[in-house]
This record gives sequence, structure tokens and C-alpha cells, in this order.
Amino acid sequence: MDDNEYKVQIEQFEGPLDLLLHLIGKARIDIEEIFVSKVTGQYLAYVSSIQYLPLDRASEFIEMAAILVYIKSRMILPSDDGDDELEEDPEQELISRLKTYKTFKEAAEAMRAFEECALCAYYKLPEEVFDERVELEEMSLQSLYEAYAEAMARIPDTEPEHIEEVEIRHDIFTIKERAKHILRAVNEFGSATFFSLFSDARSRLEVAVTFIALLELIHENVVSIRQSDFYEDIHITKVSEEMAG
Amino acid sequence: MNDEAIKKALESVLFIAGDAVEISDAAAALEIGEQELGRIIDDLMLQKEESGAGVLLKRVGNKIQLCSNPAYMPYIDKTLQPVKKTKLSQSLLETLSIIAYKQPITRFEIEQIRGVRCNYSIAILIERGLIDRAGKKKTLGNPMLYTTTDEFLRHFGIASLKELPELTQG
Amino acid sequence: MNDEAIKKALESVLFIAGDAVEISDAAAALEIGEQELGRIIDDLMLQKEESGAGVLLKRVGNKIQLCSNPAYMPYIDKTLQPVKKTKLSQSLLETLSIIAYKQPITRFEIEQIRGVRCNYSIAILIERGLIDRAGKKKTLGNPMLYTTTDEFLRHFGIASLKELPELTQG
Repeated sequence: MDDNEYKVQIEQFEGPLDLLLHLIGKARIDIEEIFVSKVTGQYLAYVSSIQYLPLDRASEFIEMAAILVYIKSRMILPSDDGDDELEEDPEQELISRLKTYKTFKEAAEAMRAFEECALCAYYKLPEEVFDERVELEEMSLQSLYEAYAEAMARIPDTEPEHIEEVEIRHDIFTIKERAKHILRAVNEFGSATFFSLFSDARSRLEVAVTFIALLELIHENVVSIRQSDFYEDIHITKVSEEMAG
Repeated sequence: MNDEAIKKALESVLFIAGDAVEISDAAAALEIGEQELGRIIDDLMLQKEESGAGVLLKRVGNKIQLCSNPAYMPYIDKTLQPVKKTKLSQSLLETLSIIAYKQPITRFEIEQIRGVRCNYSIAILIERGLIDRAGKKKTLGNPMLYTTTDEFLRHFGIASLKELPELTQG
Repeated sequence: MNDEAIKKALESVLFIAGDAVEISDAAAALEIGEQELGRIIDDLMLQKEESGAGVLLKRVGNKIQLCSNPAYMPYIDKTLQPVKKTKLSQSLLETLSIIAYKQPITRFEIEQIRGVRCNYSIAILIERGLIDRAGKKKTLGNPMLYTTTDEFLRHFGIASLKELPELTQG
């Protein structure tokens, strides 16, 4: 075998155990017989091609080679009696590892069959996500009561007068007066913007009356309005005398 | 394939498609004539409709599509709609408490008590079903009146508004 | 609702869900006991399997999900050209099989069995959702433990780990 052949072959194995199993299978022997067969020698021959493998993968194969060489050396050298029985038998340990690995390799093969079948079934995408449904957590009557008590405690004693005050203001704004206000603003700069008319408004009533006054002025063709785009400010200009005439 | 097998294969295709599939495309894939498939589709539609199946078949122009049977919509919502549990914020609770004790009440009156604008809290409380509009006050501007709902009673675990704790005048 | 109506409602829910639905969630929505629903599910699964329905019902752990009947795959492929899930590489499958049978298991224990480093396969398997981290082992260094996921069950078309092929002792 030349080096290239080793390279191609060793790359297809998942690791040293996979390669050993392959060699055992090819030699048609039982895992137990690995050390009395040519398999370990073949393994070492394969591993000699390892210069073509990435270092991290290569180290795993080389580590196993070291184990195999160590086991072989132990078989050749006469053993010290007693000592051996205490330490783990590396031979038996490797055989047991090979058996375990073989078990899972076979399980993986069986799972491959499951996978192939399952890949023929398709799943459907979920439909659009639903909006969240908001659910209120239970709340105590006590908390409701406390919130109310707190709100009531904050009310100033002068509450009735306060409301009356608002009603008195009622007469301050008249359409006539507000129309004058608008015309003053328009005359000052030649035009005025809609929002500026309300910038100093002190109450909702004032806003309402100013707005009605503006509509009145448009209706009487005293001013005209123009808006460049949706939601833009509205420009109010005075209608010139000739056009108005 | 016989008609029944075609129906099953068609369902399988439509299930994965999700969207509508051109009848002509389906016919080509199932290796039968478009007209024949049309007849089988009509048959399958009727079959599903009549049996009240969970998933129905619909024609959309020259396309067909599976859709869930509207009859089972409530179960779909219940199983799949995510539920978010929330508490009422302090400001919502305060607005609600004022409505509970002072109902029927206008927004202006609530705002007078709270000292802040309440459009937002009122809108949220209506959306949550805790308060409702209850006619207009016969006063200037006819403002809207608000009252609490049955859902409000349920939520606070009381049978009637009489069970609200009395306010001790301070 | 009787059993037949529950089956239909369930199909409707699962059709819209697409994804796997917790049996407990479905039971709550359908207002029946989980055990009873379990029995109905088994019945429906068998019914669909035996009739060779276009859409089958699968259990995935404690969830259920609809999937197309593999028998009609060619028609789906012809009509829709769906994106195919890819087969796992040999090295991913080996790593995964060890995790499947020995879970919860640490990376070191996997590497002991495979005789090769497994960082990369574990990272890929996690990324594909086939395994997950499941706490740390109470041993020196507190290494991470790994277990398989529901996606693992789905990938191999099994309802639970009990359906994995039995290990043959070599």
C-alpha cells in the first residue's frame, strides 16, 4: 500500500476505535482475538500514514497506537508476579472499550434507519402568531378602596369655587375678540400658522372659541388657509382686497 | 391511485403547502387530469364540510387550500393565544376607584378629583371591560358618563357595588 | 363534546399550530382531562395510521403534532419542492446515539466511548436543537451534562426514548 491509499482510508474512520473495528471486521475475527491476530500490526501500518491528517485527529490515532505497542510489549516481557493483578489489565480494558463502541455504532446505524423514515415526513409551518390576550390578575377590594381614599384626600377643600371660576371665565372669550386676535397675528407677519394661534391658549374654551372664530373668518373670505401635506401645520393668510372684492 | 388515495395524497400536499395550491399543479403532481381532480376536490370539500371536519378544503379561484373549521376557533384561541397577565397600574386603579364610588361620573369630574387628564386610563379601562359608557349627562356639552361593569364586580369578587368598603370621611 | 368532536377540534388546533402542542395545553383548552385526551389521541393516531391518511398525528414527548404521511412524500416533493432536512453525518449520529442511550452524560464520558474529541459535534448538535445542556454533574470540575430534546424525538420520528432500538451487547 502506498501512502495515498492510507490517507484515503484512514480519513473515513471516526477515530481509532472505528478503525480497529473495521480491521477486526475485515479479518473476520472476534474482538477478543484482537491481540493474537495481525490486526494491531495493520493498525500501526495505517497510522504511519497519519502525516496527512489534521493534528488533533492524528493525535487520537497515535495515542491508540501507543496503547497497542504498550500491550504488545507487556506480552513479550515476562510479567512481575503479583503486580499485574493489582493494576488494570490494559488488554481487557481496550477490548471492553471496543465492545462498548461497537454497541453504540450499531445503535447509530439502527437510528439511521429511523432517521431516513422520519425525514420523509414533513411538518407544517405555524400560522401567523396570535396577538396576546391580556388578562388582569386578581386584585383586592382593599387596593381599590385605598386608591380611592388617596385620590379623595388629595382634593383641595375649595373644589366648588374652583369649578365656579371656570364658569366665570366663560364670557372672556368671544368670537369677535378672538377673530381680532387672529387678524392681529396674520397682519403682523403677513401670515400665521394654525398651531401658533393656540400656543398661548389658557383653556379648552379659549381654543374652541378661537377655532370657531377662524372658521368664521374663512367663511367670510377674510382669510384663506393652505396645508402643504397631511398633518403639516396650516398657513393662514389674509385674502387680498381685490380678490375679496 | 383510486379516488380515495388521491384525496389523501392531496391533503398531504395541501397540508405542507399551507398556502393555496394551483389545481393544475396538483393535478400534474398527482398524475391525473385537471377535470378529474376538480371532481374529486368537489367531493372531498363536501365530505369535509358535512362531517364537520377540523380542517376544511376551500377553493380560491383556480387554487385550493386547507383551512381550519371556524367552528373550532375558540379552542384554537384558547390553546394557542398567548396570555399575558397584568396588574392594573396605580393610575388605572385610581381612576377605576373614583368611577366605582362616584358612578355615573364624567371624565371632567374624574379629572377634577385626580388633578390629571384621564383620557388614556378611561380608554384602557373600557378596553379591559371594567367600565363602560352609560349615556350622557344632561348638562352643558352633554359629556359622557361612565359606570363600572359586571366584569368589574367579577374581577374584585363582589356581587354588587354595595359591597364596596365605605369611605370613612376624614 | 364527544370523542369525535374532540378529535376534530384537536385537528383544527394542531393544523393552525403547525408546531408541537403540549397535550396538557390542548386538554385545558378542550376542557377535558389530560388522561382522557391521551386516550383519544392514541385512538386518533391509530385511526389515521391505519387508514393511510394524508396527514398523520405524532406524539413527540408530551406534545402532539401533525405531519405529512411519508407515503405521499413524492407528491409533496413534486408540487412544492420543500426544503429537505439533512441527514446527520456519521460522527454527529455516533455522538448523538451515545447521548440518547446514556443521558444525562458529560462530554468526557462521550469521548471515552468514542475515543475521539467531541467538542465540535456537541456544539453542532446543540445548534441543531437535537441535544441540550441539562445542568452540571456533581463531580470534580462540575462538567456539563447533555440530554436529548423533543427535536431529537421528531428527527427520528419517535414519541419517546423508549422507542429507541434496543442496544445489542457486543
